[in-house]
Amino acid sequence: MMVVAVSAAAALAVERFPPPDFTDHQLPQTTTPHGRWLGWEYFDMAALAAGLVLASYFALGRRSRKGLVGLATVAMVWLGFWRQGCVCAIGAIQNVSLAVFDPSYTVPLTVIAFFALPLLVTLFFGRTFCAAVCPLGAVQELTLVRPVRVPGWVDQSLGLVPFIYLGAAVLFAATGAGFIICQYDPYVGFFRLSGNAAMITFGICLLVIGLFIGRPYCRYLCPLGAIFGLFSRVSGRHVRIPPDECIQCRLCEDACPYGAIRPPTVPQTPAERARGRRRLGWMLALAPVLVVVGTGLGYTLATPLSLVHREVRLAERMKLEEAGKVEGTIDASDAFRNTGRPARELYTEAIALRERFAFLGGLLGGWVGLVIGMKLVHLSIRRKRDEYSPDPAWCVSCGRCFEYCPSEQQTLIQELPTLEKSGV
Amino acid sequence: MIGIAVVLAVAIGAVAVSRVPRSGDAGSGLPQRFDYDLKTHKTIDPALILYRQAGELPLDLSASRAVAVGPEDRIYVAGDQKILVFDREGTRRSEIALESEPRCLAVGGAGNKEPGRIYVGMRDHVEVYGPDGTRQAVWERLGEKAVLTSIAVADSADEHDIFAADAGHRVVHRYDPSGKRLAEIGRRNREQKIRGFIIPSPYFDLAVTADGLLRVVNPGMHRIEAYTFDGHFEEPLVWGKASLEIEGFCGCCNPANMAAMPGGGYVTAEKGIPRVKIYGADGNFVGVVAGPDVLAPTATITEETREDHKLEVVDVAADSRGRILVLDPAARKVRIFVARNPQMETKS
Amino acid sequence: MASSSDKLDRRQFVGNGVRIAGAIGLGGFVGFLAGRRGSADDTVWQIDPNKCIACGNCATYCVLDESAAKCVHSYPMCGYCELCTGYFEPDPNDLNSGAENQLCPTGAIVRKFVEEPYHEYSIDEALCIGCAKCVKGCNAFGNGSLYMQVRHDRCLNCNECAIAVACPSQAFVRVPASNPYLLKHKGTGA
Amino acid sequence: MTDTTASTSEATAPQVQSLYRIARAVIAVAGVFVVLATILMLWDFSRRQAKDPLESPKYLALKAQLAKDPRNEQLKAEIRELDLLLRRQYFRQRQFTQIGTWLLLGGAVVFVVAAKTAAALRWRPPMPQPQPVPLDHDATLGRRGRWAVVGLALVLSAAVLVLAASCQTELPQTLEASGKTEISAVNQAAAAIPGKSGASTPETPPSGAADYPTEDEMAKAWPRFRGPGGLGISTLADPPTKWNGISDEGVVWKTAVPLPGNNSPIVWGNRVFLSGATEEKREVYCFDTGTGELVWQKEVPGTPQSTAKLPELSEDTGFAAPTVATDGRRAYAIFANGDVAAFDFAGKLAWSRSLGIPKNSYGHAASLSVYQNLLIVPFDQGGTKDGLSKLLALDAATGKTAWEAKRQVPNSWTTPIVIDNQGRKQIVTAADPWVIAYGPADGKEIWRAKCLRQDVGPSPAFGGGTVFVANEFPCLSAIRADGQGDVTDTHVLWEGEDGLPDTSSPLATAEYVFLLASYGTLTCYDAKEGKILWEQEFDATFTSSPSLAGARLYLIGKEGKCWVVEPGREAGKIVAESELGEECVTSPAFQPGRMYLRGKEHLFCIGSK
Repeated sequence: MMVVAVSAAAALAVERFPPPDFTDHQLPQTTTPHGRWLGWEYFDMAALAAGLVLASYFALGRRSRKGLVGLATVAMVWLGFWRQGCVCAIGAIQNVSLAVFDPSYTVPLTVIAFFALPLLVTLFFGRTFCAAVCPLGAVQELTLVRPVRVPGWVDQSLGLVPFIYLGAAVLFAATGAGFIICQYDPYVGFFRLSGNAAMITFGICLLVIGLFIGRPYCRYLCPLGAIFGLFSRVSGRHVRIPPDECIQCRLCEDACPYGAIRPPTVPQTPAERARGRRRLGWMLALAPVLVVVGTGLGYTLATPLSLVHREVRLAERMKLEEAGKVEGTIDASDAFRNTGRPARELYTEAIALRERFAFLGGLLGGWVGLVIGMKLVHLSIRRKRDEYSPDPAWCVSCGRCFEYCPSEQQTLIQELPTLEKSGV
Repeated sequence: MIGIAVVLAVAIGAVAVSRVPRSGDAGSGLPQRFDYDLKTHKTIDPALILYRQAGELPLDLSASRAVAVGPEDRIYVAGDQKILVFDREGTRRSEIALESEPRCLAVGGAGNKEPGRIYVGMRDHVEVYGPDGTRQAVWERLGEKAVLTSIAVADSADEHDIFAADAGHRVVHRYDPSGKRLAEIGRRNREQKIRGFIIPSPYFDLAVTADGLLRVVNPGMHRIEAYTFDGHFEEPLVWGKASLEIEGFCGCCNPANMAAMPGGGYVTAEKGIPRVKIYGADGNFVGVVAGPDVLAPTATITEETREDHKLEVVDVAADSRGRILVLDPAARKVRIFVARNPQMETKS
Repeated sequence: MASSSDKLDRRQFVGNGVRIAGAIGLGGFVGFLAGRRGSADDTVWQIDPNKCIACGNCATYCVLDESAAKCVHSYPMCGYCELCTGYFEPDPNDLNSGAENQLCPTGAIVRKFVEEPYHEYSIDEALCIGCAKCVKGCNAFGNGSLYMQVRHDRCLNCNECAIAVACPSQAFVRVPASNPYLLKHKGTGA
Repeated sequence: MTDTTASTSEATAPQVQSLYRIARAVIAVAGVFVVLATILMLWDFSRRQAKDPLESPKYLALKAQLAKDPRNEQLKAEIRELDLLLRRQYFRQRQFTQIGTWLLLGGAVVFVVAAKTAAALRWRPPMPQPQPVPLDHDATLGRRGRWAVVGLALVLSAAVLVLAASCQTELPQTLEASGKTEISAVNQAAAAIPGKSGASTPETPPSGAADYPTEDEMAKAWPRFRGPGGLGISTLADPPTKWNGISDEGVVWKTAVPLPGNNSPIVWGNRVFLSGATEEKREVYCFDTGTGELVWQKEVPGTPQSTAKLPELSEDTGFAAPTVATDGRRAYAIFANGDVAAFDFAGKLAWSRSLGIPKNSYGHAASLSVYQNLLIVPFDQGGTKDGLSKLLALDAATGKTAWEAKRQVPNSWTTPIVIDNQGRKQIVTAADPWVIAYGPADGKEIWRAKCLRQDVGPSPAFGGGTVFVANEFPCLSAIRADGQGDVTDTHVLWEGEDGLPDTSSPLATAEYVFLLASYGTLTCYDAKEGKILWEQEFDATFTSSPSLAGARLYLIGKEGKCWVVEPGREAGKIVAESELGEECVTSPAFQPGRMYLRGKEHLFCIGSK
């Protein structure tokens, strides 16, 4: 765990040798410039709440793509470039996990707000947070130039990666091994205009991909998106493509760059239905098997997973140095030796940690197995759809499809005079 | 075209992600000019090492402060809240409990009026104990600022005064055996060409040499100064220079400790790069007793930040047989060194 | 028709139930988190000087091009030495401020004569890049009055500090934001 | 509607065309700029990595030259000039990066805007082709999707196997459990002393390789809450019976204790230890047994976490309710905020650590005890479901956790006792609902019994091979201590329901069990059968636990009234009644001829002068 033992108070006991007697010279004070005013946090929270309300209003009430784009730009500038990527709803998952498992960790209020408010809104209105409040989403939304359609099967399979990422992030955060979502945040270097070279390169690559493939991070990586997808499925008032009734004109079929629009279903023959039911039965039976297999596989990952933890890495390094399998020492092993702590203690701790990671690796593997199993089940269930509608798990409420819909155009034209009058 | 771009970006991105540093194990990557390297100065030419360790006395002290030699070469170690007494063979003889933490001590030698009388320097005062360990006197307190770091006793037939080095006031106090403070020595004085003691840290040692002079370390100037007991500065007898080289004193302020050798000459102990060296009576470098390889086996310890910034500084003493006693607080022991070449003992 | 609208109603009812349960669950979780954090101060990153080994990682691992961790000086601990091992090269040619004698590669330490024989050393923060070379020099021989601190006017307070990840001695700790420095001379009465 | 779109696009077609051309041109220019700038920046970055100006070989060469020729003034001037140049270059490079980044960002924005404009201008309205037969989109997606998911699963499994196989580890599976533990250099030195020095002085206890007190030493002292083992029994004392804290009759000395604390005194040799704390600080005190002088008073360092907020507690408990423990080497203290510290007898802080602020509704109150080289820390907290409760054993010398036993119990306020049942050592704990015995060496559970309920305050007692636990609810239980596993149904000998205590712990001998209820009733049970032998009322409320010294019971009332009772089979005979003169909620410590008692403000040493 990340229990920090600061011996600041222990310094009290140290007796200091007096500085020289100067005839007339005042000792300067060490300056302690303060950081950001803490009150800004409340501003951030208020801004978040306002952003969520506005985004939901633009997506569901006004059905205004322009409003969403404008809001996304503001979010990108405010949360991205101004606040430099921290605080972030995606990263908040880790703080929350750490807070659950380590009572000594103080989770900031802003983090709680950034974790809970978007989830709450998603539960009722779908992923409007993704549409226009998340700075990462905004960057991708605004840099999508030439959308290329990705085959549905790619979405279905790669769409599982966020769940795996989520499991790993929670695992590492809860064990105090690190915040991997933050370490591998591709856009934060872009917001700060600095960062380490590898991450900047990764960011550039994702931006380039994002020119053609809509929201690559949101769709194939974002762990929060995975949770949002689940929440959004039950959202009561999700974005609809036609404002009222679908006339099945098929104009919106290709409108979505994120592959979220599902066409109406066609009726099946009884034979097909029977086959489908049998298949579903098989998939349901397969799911527990996958969980067991996943658990087993995850269990074998104890060593690689535990190596993410600094304590284990250090113990491993010390052992290598002891065995003479590596040349020289590193700062961390030197620092450890200088503390005078017996190495055995470190090894005991590291072995205990590894055992813990074996257990947690099993859990992670089981989770991945469960996710895959559920996906297979999900892909085998047929739901009836009468009109073109967005898949709530995939739809980020970006509002692109609105203008494709002739019904929408109709309403717009009807509303035009009133709008002009009201000066919009 | 787009496909190629995407695939390329995915590939580069994957490589980039795999290269993200997950720990600082690779080091800071700063150029060589940013290294602070004392390695070359820590290795000592083996030919210069004239002593070898012949034994050691383990100490059950969590903080040991000073070592001294008394009559019959008894060894006295002060630390925690006690003084441990060993005989010349290293057998523990007795233990004197103290009421506060000692900083330094000196023992009346065989030539003294009261041989075996123990003078213990606490932070701000001196306490006197009889050879049997009974407390005989507590001398006046020297005030808030005082930090006593060393005591020496004059052993000649007609002089029995006691000198205490006060690092806080940056001066040496002279006492008579009854504890009366007679004078202060070494205060800055332009006429007498006394620059004053420059003491940046609480290491300030002195010794009485056989020639009847008081030798005081001026650590900030990296030299050993000579004073008569009356406080007259003997400028020509000053010796010592600042250098990382083996014949000089390293760092900002050294030597930290010093003792007079029986046949004339000095043994000095430095902090920073812990090394114990022998100098002749006129300050010429003779050789090395022990270096960092013995006294700081954890190679990097000295350059790195330490808890509370407590430097483990060694103290030294020499007995009548020319053995050198090195108090190694980090290892919690007194190391006993003897000359490799028996001729050395008489020569130096 | 009636049955289908019934079905719809039932669906809506179940949906509402799920949503309200979700909201209550989320609220409970937030309550738990808020209860756990209590009224504690938010935290910021700081270097525990007692653990810092002055490795230099602060200079290069910070997400900022110019690190937020810099050297600070605790004046009451300083010996005001003429030969400062935090300012001068290990074996200086001469005790003056010539570039050939200076330890700091960016020349960020200012040496000022106070009075015979004392000199005061201070850090020019605009030039300091946080390499901690002087910290090593000061610790090796001196009083340890030069040490590293995160400067909060620069620090972005990242969720997970990149230097903390790279710190070999786990010297980076979260401290209360209301008291964001771990100064060495604090409370010593020196 | 289609008409309007068509007409507008036609009308503005030339305009659109030219706009599109401009956008194309801008894309080309911005694109080239961005690509070039990116390449330039990356190149600059790699150059900076590889060849920092400060790394200049020329500079290093000049310095080396100066080292050989230290008096060469011209060389010095050259170095200074070059140094200035290099530093300028260094900072210029940084600036270059910064400006470059902004330019790059600007270029990227222009590129994206232009590209989006161009894309918008080129946008063709969708023209869905007629579908003769509606496609079964879902079936296709389902089929391909399933295969893709299976593919992903296979790739993942392969990756896992490769990762697991390629990851080498040097760490053994377990550390061989050998007696010859690596001890650090420091310990080695300390351990080597007796052999070298031969003689040991009376002040330092003889220390072998394992540095902990013998059982005899522990039995002679009063090393923890309720004395040796925590049983509340002193066998060797001829304690005083009569005193008066106001007139100082029978009081050897009394000394004011600086900070408040509801903990009891402990004694080792000529030292008495107490702790005290307020919201701001936590301290440990050492008194001289002879004079009562406060020998030292040390503050326990906190951590930012342990002092960030105040622990939840009630006034009856306070910030320093747990009693200090000692092993003759160090004194150990724990406080309501979970800070633990060890001081040696000279008052030097040996170690300190924070266990985290316990979740405890009345404030942490369970006391410490020492078993051999282990410091036993009961740390029950929160509710049963929180899973936070545990029993810790810390290495007494370093404070490192030696073992830890998780406990499925909520917060409790009892102090475990360390008992020896026919050679088998056990730590017996009491909480709601389990009474659990652990092996002291490894923390392995030995037996458990379900006997208690609600907020458990009284600590267990032990006598005649039987453990006694009681709480105000539901009962007093006698449990044979030789069980294994869950012994609720097999080893509970009897239960008693009268005179149950709220905070005072029971006192047990082989023959009797005494309960002291907070409302003033002393109840004597037969230890074997559980029959009530007699009851006696006292006009006082009791928080302090009863003690047995010699053959007499000592009862300390909360208001300061004290009774000495000689128990018998038929009744208890009041031998003496005394007045302490101040409130007292703690339990006394006994030493030959002496009794130490902490009142609200003073530490009393009672005995003949």
